[in-house]
Amino acid sequence: MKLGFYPGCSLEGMSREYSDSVVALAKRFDIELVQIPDWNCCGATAAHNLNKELSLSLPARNLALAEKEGFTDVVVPCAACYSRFSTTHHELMHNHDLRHKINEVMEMEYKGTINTLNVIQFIDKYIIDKIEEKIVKKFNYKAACYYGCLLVRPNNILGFDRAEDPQTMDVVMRKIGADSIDWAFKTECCGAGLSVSATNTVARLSGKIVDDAEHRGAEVIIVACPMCHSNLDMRRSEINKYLGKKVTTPILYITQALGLAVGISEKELGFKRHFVPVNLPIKAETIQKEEVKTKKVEVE
Amino acid sequence: MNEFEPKVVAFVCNWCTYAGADLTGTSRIKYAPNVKIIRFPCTGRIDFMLILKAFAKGADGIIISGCHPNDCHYTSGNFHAKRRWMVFRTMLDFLGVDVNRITFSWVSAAEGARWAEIVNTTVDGIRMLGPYDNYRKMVNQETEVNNG
Amino acid sequence: MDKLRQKAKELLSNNEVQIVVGYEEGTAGKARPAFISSPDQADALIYDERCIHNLAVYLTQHKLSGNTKIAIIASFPVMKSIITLASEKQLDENFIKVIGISKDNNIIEFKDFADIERYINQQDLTFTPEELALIEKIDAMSMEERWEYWQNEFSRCFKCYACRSACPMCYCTLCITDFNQPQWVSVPSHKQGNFEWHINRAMHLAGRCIGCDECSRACPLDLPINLLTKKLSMDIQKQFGYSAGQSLTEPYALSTYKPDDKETFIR
Amino acid sequence: MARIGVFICHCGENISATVDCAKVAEVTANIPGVAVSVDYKYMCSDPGQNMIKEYIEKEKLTGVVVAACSPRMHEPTFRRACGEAGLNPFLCEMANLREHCSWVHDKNEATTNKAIDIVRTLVEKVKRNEPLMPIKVPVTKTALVIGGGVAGIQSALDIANCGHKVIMVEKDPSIGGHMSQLSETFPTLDCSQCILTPRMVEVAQHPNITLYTYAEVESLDGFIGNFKVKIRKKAKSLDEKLCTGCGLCTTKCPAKKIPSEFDQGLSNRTAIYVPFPQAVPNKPVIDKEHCTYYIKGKCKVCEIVCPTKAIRFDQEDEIIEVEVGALVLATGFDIKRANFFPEYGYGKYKDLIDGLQFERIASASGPTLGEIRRPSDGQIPKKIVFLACAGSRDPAKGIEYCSKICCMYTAKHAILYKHKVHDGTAYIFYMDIRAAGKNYDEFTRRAIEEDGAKYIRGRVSRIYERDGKLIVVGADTLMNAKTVEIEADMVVLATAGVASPGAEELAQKLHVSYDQHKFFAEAHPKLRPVETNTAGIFLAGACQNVKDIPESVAQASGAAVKVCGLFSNDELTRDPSVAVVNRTAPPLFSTCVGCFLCQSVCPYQAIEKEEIKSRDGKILKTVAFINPSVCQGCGTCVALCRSKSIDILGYTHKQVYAEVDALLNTL
Repeated sequence: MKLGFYPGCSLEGMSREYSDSVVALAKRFDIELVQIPDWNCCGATAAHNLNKELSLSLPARNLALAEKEGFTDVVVPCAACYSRFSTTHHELMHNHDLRHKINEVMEMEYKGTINTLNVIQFIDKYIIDKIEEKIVKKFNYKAACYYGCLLVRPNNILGFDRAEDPQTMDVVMRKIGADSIDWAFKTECCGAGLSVSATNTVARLSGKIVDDAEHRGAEVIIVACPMCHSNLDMRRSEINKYLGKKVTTPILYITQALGLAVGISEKELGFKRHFVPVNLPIKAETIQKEEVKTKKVEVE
Repeated sequence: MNEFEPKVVAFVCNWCTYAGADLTGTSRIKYAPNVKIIRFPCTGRIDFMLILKAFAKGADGIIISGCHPNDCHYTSGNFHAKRRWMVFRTMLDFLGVDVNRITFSWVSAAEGARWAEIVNTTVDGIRMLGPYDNYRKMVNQETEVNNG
Repeated sequence: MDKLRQKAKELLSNNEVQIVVGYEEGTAGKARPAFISSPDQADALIYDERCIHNLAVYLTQHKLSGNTKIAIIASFPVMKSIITLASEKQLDENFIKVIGISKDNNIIEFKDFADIERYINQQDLTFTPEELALIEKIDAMSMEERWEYWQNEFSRCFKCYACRSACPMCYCTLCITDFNQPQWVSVPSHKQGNFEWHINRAMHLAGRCIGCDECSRACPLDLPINLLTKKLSMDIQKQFGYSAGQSLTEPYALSTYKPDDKETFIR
Repeated sequence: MARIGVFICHCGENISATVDCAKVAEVTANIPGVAVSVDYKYMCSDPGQNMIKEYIEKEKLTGVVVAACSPRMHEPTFRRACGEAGLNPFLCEMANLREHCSWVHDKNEATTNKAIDIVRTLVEKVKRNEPLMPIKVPVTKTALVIGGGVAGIQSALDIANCGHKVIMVEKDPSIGGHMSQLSETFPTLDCSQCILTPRMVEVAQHPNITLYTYAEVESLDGFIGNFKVKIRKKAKSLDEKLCTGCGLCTTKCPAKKIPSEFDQGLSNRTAIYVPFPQAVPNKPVIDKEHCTYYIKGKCKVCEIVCPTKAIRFDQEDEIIEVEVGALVLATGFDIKRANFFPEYGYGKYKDLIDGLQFERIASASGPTLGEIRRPSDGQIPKKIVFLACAGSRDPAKGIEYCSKICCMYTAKHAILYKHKVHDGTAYIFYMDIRAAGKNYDEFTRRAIEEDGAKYIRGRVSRIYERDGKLIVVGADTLMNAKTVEIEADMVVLATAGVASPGAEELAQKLHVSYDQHKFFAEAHPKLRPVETNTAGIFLAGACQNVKDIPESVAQASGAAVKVCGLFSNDELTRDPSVAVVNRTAPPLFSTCVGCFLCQSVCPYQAIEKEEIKSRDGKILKTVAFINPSVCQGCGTCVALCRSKSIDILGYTHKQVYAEVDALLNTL
């Protein structure tokens, strides 16, 4: 099966491991993620603070391109891109004049047939049902699922999960054997774009997140957004400075966690690119694929 | 070449939709002036022949609206009306009448904004469909008695 | 056939009824309705596949109804018509004797209307493949095609109202076509007038038509107007699970409702 | 030849701003049959009405069209005026130029043309109007009050004291409503029950009041002055005549772990129970859902211990039918619970409670006997946070409106807390302090100044539990939106007030309209705040929108006056637009063929058989007859009748046909 794929800047740059793990995971389930040809920047946080038309035209062009390629589902792993894509689709579908205007601006027509999927939705739709039989190593860790802001907000536009206390990621994680904990910072702000400009703010915001997760005994924090990842991972030294203690809880992309579970190598998943070393305690109970298969047969 | 302005007649019940349309007014929500309202005590009172007459007299579209199920001021008028419309709509469709020119809706006394929305979408819809020439042709043709 | 005549004779001679409504030889090898008022005329009675007129139409005519007791030769459609008329309080059970004719041409004695109701419900009441095909043919057309099709058909109608006179369910003493305050149906038989008339006829028979097709048979121009009522009968049966001519007690489909009637078009 | 007068109202600027009234007058003057067409600034004013009257006399008008506001607004006004001028009121119609034209369209030709068309339509209708005579119907001088809260109690007592019979229906085992749950009341801090219970007792003892507790309205038929109500008396499993209310059964009942509704789940009750000590009537009911006997088929302890043998396990619900002339709806309100707030933990934190629960905790008769102790461990909270506007004024929560009572009761809570926990700190997050009311602002000032409640203007984004504390994260908008974090021992949400659970269903049973929030709708937001759109049914208290006690009581008395006003007549005049079966010359007599298919469409069973007999009594024809005092004029039979033998006065075939004609002829 072929699905549309929009990596966006982060996944090409600092979060290449995210991109790699998404693609690798998809491949494991015989799904080919095909990049939208000639895709451009989604505008992210910058554009819509400056110029509405621009902030809509940029994603609209990508959507139109995807449409032209004949895709219906497009996987957009970066939460910011996902948010811009969804918002654009929503705005254009609810305002005909605007749609015409934007179509003129980009000299292409977006009909509105594209269905943007964030990584969790992608997993939920194409992978989760088939995952059990592919698990080779249970991901049996205490995990804190961190959704951040853009994955579930604005809820009325995304219509994805519960804005305040989302669950989809937790469900996925439990499927692969994780014990996803109930904690308070699932959707708190990590500092996002301030990552570079106001590191101390990021340290404070992300610090609280990391601290609460650790406080509640999480062995790993699971994310689905490059921004969240870099703030919780790359800014760990600042975080630790703010917290005045050394927190070593690693940050994994959900696709990396799933990747591990279905036996994709750490190398392939790009663990080495993390700042906080990912050395999860070795826990026993590794199942052989065959066993699973035979088990299945018995069941049937 | 002046643009086509749809003529739309609305048959509404006094207790819900008429009151709803009043609320549209009191809330100063604007809508297309193409629609003109005729007031009935209840949707149950609306005779299917009036719909044909409206078309015959030159309407391009028709709105029929009353109380939401269970909200009928007369408890069941709208339920009876609903059945009638179901049958009548089948009839019109079978005869090749464009049923998309008839909007059936429930609009309560509290749904002023909704009334405006119903009117506007209907008028837009009719504007796209254009004037109801088929019916006009049928009405305007010379009397011709054909002896088989 | 002799049985039939025999029956008629005895009914008339012991004055159980004053008139027997049945069929007799008509012109051009056709059968026509017969009104037998004395035993010696009874031999004129016939019954065969040519006897297709829905005799029930005569039951509501003032000339006949009243104090005269009538016996009627009832084919299956006639029985259904009788049930519908009775459910609409148009027939007095004490004045009508129904001599049923089964599909295989045997005489059936009916005690009362309830008896007929019982008999009807033992028969196969589903629409025939032929009937369904006819409707499907039109349903398959595009809206424009349907419009053209009917406009064509109606353009030939010249409002002789034979369809009205032939239909047992069209028993109004003053039809709305006779009103001019207001003028519900335009008088001339131009397309609009015809269109309005046929819609009215169909809507007034919606859920009441028992499907004898007498209307189109009576039509001098063979307009397929029976399809209009048939379409509605099918629709009403599908939507509300009700069909005419099968129950004396069940309320009329359009004068009752279920809160959960499923429609798809109301906003 | 018709002589119609057309009177076009400017409604100040409301119509004339977008509609060229002069032009409308000019054009409509030329409509055949129009004798005079004039426009004027305020038709509904005295001069305006007098002008109409003068023209009626001067021009010998046979009909009047007033082109002004909605007929739902002023039709009675102008019909009365016409009546006074000797013209049958029903020869007057209104063309709705304001709500349906000037207010919803821009100023341009199209709008004026539409106005003209509307007037023309109504002119054509009026030409065909018939003079009608109002129908007189008797009035049953008994009122039904639904709901036994403070509003219902007030209405019932007022009506009863005017000498009319009152039937009160309360769904719970006791009357008293929410007010009986409150600790103290603002702004005077007097004990809620102390002022309420005497009234409750008065209701129970009043000779004119029949009280049905543990009962609900099953159905309503009829119309103003002549309602028929079916009431379901739920089985109490008790013979009330024998029961002395000694309460022995409630002490012996083995099923003791049922969360008490009265204490908002903060304490437990038994399966056979009296909701609270001062309950009226003070006799127990058995809660079948939780009673061991009804569940397992054995127990009957209460029956054994009952000294008067009053327990009746075999008792069944009883449906009684009463006839009343008017209804007062006083079904009150409900509040959102903590589980409505995902950002505050979906109600999973024990020490995060709602306002009503705090009332119970603060109440001397409550689960903690008035000591402020937190539910989880019974500790006395040293830091308590109150959230005003929890859900209210929050479109994201679907509740745009202000719940109105929260600002005041939150201030009260803070005061009560400080009076009981002197070394404690009370924080209050608020949006605005809305304390409009006699001595209200003084009260909130007192909370701030005397009792030192710490008011923080800002909202709370999240509350989560950590190490036995509730971490409240909010913003202080007066400290340029600085984030505030408070480690609280207990949090009280002043949750939004909402319509009571059964409101929609009841509204549908009674055919009264309700708003999008399921609060019952008043007939006019300003001028008819206690009437509903259904004649003879009135509103009292929080079932219309959340109200505090003084407001509820005031409206309750208002509703009572409306009822008494209605009962001051022996007869009512009813709108004569009812359905009639036509009559024609013999031998037809009527075009009705007597198929009686119309009988089953009539929602009011108003259609009967009528036999037309000859002089010698011979039945010539059986036709339908519609009882005018039962018919409500919906017209469903009219549209059903194939032979068009039924017509509805005021909306006759001729009239509506002419309307369609006129409306489109010129479009």
